[in-house]
Amino acid sequence: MLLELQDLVVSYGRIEALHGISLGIEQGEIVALIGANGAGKTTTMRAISGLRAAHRGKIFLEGRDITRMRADRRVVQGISQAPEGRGIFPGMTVMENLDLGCYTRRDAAMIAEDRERVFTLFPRLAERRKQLGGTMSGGEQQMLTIGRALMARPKILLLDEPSMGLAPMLIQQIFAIIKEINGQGTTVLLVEQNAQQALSLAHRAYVLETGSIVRSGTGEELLADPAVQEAYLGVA
Amino acid sequence: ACSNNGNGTTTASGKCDSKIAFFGALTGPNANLGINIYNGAKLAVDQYNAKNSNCKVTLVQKDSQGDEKQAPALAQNLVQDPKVVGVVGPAFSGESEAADGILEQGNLPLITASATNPTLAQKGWKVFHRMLGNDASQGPAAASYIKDTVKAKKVFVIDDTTAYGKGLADQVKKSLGGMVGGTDTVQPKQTDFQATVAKVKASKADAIFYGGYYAEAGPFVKQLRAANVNAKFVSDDGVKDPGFVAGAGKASAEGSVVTCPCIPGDEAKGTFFADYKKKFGKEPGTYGPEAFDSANVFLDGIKAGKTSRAAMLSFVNSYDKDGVTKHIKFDKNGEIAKSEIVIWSYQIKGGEIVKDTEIKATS
Amino acid sequence: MNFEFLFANIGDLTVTGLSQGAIYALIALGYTLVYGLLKLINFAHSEVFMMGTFGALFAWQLVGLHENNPIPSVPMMIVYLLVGLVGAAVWSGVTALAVEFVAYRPLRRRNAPRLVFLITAIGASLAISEAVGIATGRQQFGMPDLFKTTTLVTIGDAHITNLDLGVIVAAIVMMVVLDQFINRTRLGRGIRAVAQDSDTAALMGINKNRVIVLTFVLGGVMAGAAALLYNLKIGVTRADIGFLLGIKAFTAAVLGGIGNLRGALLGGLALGLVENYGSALFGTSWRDVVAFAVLVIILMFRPTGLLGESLGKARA
Amino acid sequence: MSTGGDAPRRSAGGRFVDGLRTVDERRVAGLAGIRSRWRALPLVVRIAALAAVAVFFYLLPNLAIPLIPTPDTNFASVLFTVAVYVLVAVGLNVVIGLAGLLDLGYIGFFAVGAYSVAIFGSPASPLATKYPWLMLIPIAIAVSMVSGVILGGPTLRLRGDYLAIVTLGFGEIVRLIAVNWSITNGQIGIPNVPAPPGKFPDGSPLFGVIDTRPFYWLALTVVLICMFGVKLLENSRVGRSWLAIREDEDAAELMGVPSFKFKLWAFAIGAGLGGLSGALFASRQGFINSNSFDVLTSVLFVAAVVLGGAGNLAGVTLGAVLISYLPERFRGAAEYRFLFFGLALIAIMIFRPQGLIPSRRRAVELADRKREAEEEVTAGA
Amino acid sequence: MPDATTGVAGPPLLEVDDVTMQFGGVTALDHISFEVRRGEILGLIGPNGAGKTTCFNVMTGVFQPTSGEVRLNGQKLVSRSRHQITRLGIARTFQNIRLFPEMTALENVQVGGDARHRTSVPGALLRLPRHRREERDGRTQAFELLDFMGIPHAANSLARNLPYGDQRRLEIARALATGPELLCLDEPAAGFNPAEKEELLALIRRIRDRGQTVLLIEHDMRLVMGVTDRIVVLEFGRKIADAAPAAVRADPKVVAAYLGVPEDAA
Ligand SMILES: Nc1ncnc2c1ncn2[C@@H]1O[C@H](COP(=O)(O)OP(=O)(O)OP(=O)(O)O)[C@@H](O)[C@H]1O
Ligand SMILES: Nc1ncnc2c1ncn2[C@@H]1O[C@H](COP(=O)(O)OP(=O)(O)OP(=O)(O)O)[C@@H](O)[C@H]1O
Ligand SMILES: CC(C)C[C@H](N)C(=O)O
Ligand SMILES: [Mg+2]
Ligand SMILES: [Mg+2]
Repeated sequence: MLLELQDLVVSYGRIEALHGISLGIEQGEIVALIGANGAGKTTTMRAISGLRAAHRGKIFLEGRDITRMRADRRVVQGISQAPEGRGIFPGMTVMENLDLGCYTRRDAAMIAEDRERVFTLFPRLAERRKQLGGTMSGGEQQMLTIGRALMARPKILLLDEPSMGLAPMLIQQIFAIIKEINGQGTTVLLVEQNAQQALSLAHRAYVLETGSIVRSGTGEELLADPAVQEAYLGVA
Repeated sequence: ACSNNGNGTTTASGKCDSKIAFFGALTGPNANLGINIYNGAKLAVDQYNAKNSNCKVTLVQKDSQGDEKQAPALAQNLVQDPKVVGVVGPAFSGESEAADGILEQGNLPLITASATNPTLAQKGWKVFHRMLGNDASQGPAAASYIKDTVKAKKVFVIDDTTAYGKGLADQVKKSLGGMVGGTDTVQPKQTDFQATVAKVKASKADAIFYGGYYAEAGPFVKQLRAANVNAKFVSDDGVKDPGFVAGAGKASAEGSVVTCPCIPGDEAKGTFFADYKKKFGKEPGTYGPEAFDSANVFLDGIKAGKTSRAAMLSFVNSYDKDGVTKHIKFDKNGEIAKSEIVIWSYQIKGGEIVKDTEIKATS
Repeated sequence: MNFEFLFANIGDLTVTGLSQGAIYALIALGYTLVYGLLKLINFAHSEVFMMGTFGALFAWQLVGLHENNPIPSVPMMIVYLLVGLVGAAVWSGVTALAVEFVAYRPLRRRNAPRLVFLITAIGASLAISEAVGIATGRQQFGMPDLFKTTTLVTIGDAHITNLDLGVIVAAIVMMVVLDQFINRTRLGRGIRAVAQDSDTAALMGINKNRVIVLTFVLGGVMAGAAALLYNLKIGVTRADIGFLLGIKAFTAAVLGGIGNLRGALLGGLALGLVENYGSALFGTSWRDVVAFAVLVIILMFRPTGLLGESLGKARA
Repeated sequence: MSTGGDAPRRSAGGRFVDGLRTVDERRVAGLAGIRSRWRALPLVVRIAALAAVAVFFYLLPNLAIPLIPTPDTNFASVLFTVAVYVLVAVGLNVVIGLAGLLDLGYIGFFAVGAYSVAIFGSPASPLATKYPWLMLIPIAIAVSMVSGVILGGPTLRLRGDYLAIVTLGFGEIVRLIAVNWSITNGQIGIPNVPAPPGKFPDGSPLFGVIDTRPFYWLALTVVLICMFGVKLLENSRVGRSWLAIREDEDAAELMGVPSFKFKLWAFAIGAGLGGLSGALFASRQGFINSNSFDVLTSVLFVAAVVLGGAGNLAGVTLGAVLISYLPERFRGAAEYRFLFFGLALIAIMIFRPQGLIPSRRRAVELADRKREAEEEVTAGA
Repeated sequence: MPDATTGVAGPPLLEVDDVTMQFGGVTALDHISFEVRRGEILGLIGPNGAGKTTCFNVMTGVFQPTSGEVRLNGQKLVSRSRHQITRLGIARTFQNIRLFPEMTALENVQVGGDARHRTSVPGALLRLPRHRREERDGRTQAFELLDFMGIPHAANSLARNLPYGDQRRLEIARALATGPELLCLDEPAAGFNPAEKEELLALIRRIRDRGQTVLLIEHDMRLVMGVTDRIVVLEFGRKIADAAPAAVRADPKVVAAYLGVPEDAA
């Protein structure tokens, strides 16, 4: 098991957002996490990356307990997150933002290569190397966030709604990219509102409802599940 | 302590609980000046209490830090305590401007041992008395020292904008007339005097008169000398303190001259000098003797049973007796007689302030 | 208005203005660094500086250099300068760290609103200057003379002394080094990342607290350097000198564009010049009025200072 | 332009008001039990309680309560100072707490008010007028408000901390003008500032130096009236606009809030109250000079507002009381009092970062954030 | 360029007339012209960075365009202040939510409503009748709008504590409170799941049915196609199409630039 959550409870002040969830991700998998607004998907991501403390429960990475590890240490251990919304550094250029993605890496040659790869994936970023992150359009910022997370060459990549705000064509592309990097050996935890696509892509998936996991299974299983279809796929 | 006695002017009930107050800086940048005065008064009170152990007098201290802002509240405080029948101070002219009007409203007699601004005596304050000559004497004396002893051709006059410094500098300017080759002001608490130094330098004056206190004069002289301005530095009683040498550094302070309407401690009559040295382990500083005299006037009053402010006031007004510094008798404005005014000059030599000569008062 | 005096002495006024401004600039760097990082006006920075002036003094006393000692030889002077610098930098740095640990870090833990930091900063500033005031009896302390001030070069009517030149060069060199550090190095990039979004910075693997500590130390060391130069130039120190100078330096930082290192230098030098010209023109007592009036006017036309913000957020 | 308002919906809205009350109560009760119980009391009871509190404050200088009175200074005088600080805090709270404009130079308005009374009222001033004290006060308020508008007009465009330094500069400029201008007489100052009129039957002045209670009562009355006025503004469109500007000025503008206008109002109202407090201060002090208006005092004003809880009247009142009372209470320990005061500022803020009595909205928010933060700490962040 | 040919035609409410917006070297809008007709729901779509949000920003006074003019009911908007533009009848939401986080939902909506109120400090101090009336009406209206948006339970919660979806709804309620003739929504469905998108679609129709005109930026094609009467397509700051949904969907330029594979999976 690459990453494992055991009975994780996270709360915001008095509001408990996760009521003890457990899930596991194997090396090389794409696991999707789906659920309605406010179900606690982002909270789960933040708990894994260390931005929110676990109230109770444990988090293991490669069998090691990282529950109390600082967020920046977890990056070194191989967890990289593309946060939801505008997680870019607004006052830094596109280039600087990307460079921060590999803050903990020191292999200059590989870094240059990875940068080229990101530029190939998102030519718009290459065009706007010198533009300040904060002045990029919503979708452009989303590209930057994903590109930056790729720069870390993580063991496990956490993607929080990567398709949000992207044009339809780009959404196709993003899912293709996820598949590709997974093919190269990166494990992916994917949060998506776009359940249809997420489930078709994922090896396995969990369904989160108001802070608890209510279902899990392979992507196909869940796609075929009538309850899931009704709630998340818009199949009336 | 919180009962509100509506009428502070009435006599205190008991006979042996009278207080006199010291009003001046005990902390703050110019504290040394206040402490000297406090010590002088303290010596008087302690001597009195030793002799009258059955009926002791308390010396209340009101530390104004020399700050006009704090003065009104302290004065109100004194006025509200009916046991206080006399005030030694306020020490500085600025705080006097702020406080004396309130003491006047409380009919609380004061004798300042140091506040030298001439106008203080002209505000119609019945409670005001001054144990020394004012700056209308000191100013001309300083001017004549600059003319006759320094033999300067061109004098740059600086003041610190306080009631005291400005008042005195104005007197000096008046007496110097055409010799004034430039003027400038500095602010209390200032430490950086580059701008003023530049002006002095550009003026090519050969003497400087500085009206103000030692806290600013010290670093000013230091910066002056660092900029290679070698004009003679002449200043006043506010600068007559070792704090000046400390601020300027021995080398820069060397040769500076200060004037003061105060007598050197060793010129005081009687055993004052020895008593003071014994009690405080050092020689009396500026205005120690004058403060001793001021306190003694009130102590004599208390001894004579004047325990109400009104009685004390008339007692002080009719006082006529020798003190250690002079013969004490106040005129109707609260000033001492012309003939009793002395102005001394002092020199900084080897880091010490040594007495120079007595300048004859000219005005 | 005394134009005659201004023009007659424009050269000297420029030189003293610049050296004055250089000290402002070095203190301003500390404000700008911390502001850029934490969006916090570190009011206590003035006290960090003040401690530096005492730090140098103590260091000198420790090696037996006292106020009234004769001027030392050149090699000894260099030694003393270094000793003073170390003393000032250490004291200032330690003070800066103490402020961070006592007054700011506990608040960050509690996610306190920004304004609250301002108040603890004020509290820290008051406490430090009062504590030093009590410890020193609120006395003034004179500095030993390390060298004789002499005019090195005269350009036109401007007399450039060894002191002025040293101060100006020191400030510029330090600013450039700091600027390179922040903009070129990996650690500097980390500082900027935390400045903009500390959560996301953690996701990049940046240790936020280490960055903050580093920044306070850097600011403290700059203030220490400023303190040494101040000691040489002004010659006395006192527990309460920080306040006014701190406000001036903060003004300089804002003038240049707070959060912008180059702005701090530019703002400092500009403020020094404006003050000197202004006091020549209107009289020394109007010096600060001129300085603040110019600040207001400049901000009216350039609402984010001469160079704008850069360490912190640009318009998002 | 139709936003609906037809009958069925209104009733729906009405039903919600009822439903909401329970929601609201539950939310508040968890944190601030007293507050919710207070709000649940009938209006009459609340008014009566407030009146009782007011009466208590009027009687305060006559009550012999242990420990509270100041041993080294006349208690009524201290109470007067406290009242002036409270007035300052009420005014500054409009600017900082409500409109979110960090004003570090509030002392400038205080000074303008004080000098207005002194310059136009003191016989020692070259511009002395014959106006009675009761005329001088509105003049002082008006002059201060005008100075607020003069300062605000060109500078309110500035964002957060740029505004802070500009206001601080303004405060210094006012002080330095007082230092340098012949009329204000610099360090030397202006004596004989007029006091309010009135005489005791025995002919001694009602507002004299010996019994300071009348001054205190006057100031207390002024404070109560001003608090009432500010409360009215707060609970209105004006207060809402200020909050919105504080939260997100750009968004507020885009929602139709004329932010400049309301910021200017906040400044003018704040300035007016600052001027009024300065005028009271000068009348009581009888003497003013430029020293009374330094930056440090200005900064302490801000501390009063934040310490108590910016945005909340009760909070800023408490803050002002502490800032002005503590140093007087411990005047005995003169050497150490500001050291302790500085340390106390740090300690209070660390233990109650939301202020002593936070505004309602902030109380909720901060309690949440604090818990979150504590959890982060346990996680070793 | 294909012109609009759809049925729901009213007089133009808003005219964007030859607007160009440049940021340094980037031309975000390049001589854009289109109009919004009274009573319609107009979609504004295009690839990321095409200039859609910039277009909103120019219309609402956030940016001054490099050149060109925007008119509402014939009145020029460029160089008017933002609050004036709002009062003239344009309201908007933001791509990245910008509520007043420390104010309650109710207060957020009331602020919007205040755009139509007149009384200021004197009125509030003296509690003039007009002021009382405005306060009362504003409050009632705010409750109604929260109700209308389906978030009445949120009225007394602080905006920052609301779930994402409710925040989006609250933003719309606040915008509606200003009483706009034209409501501009910037990706209101971002982060919504299909069911929620369905609700939103119904809601937008209801807003239109109340008589308000809607301009909608959205990347979700099912939503856009389902609700709009007409669509303007931007690419690289230029207008590449302006037609009915069906026509746009079939437009090869749009497919190439934006939709990609005709059958998208949204
Ligand atoms: N900072 C916060 N303060 C208080 N409550 C919060 C905070 N952030 C999230 N919550 C609450 O926690 C719950 C879970 O939120 P979370 O953001 O994890 O949901 P999500 O599944 O990511 O939803 P979305 O699809 O909207 O992104 C929600 O009820 C939300 O209101
Ligand atoms: N201040 C700015 N400086 C430089 N470029 C800018 C600035 N603001 C916007 N841009 C650029 O203008 C283009 C248009 O941006 P805009 O935000 O309007 O796009 P959009 O159509 O809303 O895209 P999205 O669908 O991704 O939100 C983008 O390429 C963006 O990077
Ligand atoms: C103690 C003295 C130096 C006071 C000074 N003579 C003054 O009038 O203020
Ligand atoms: Mg989420
Ligand atoms: Mg956009």
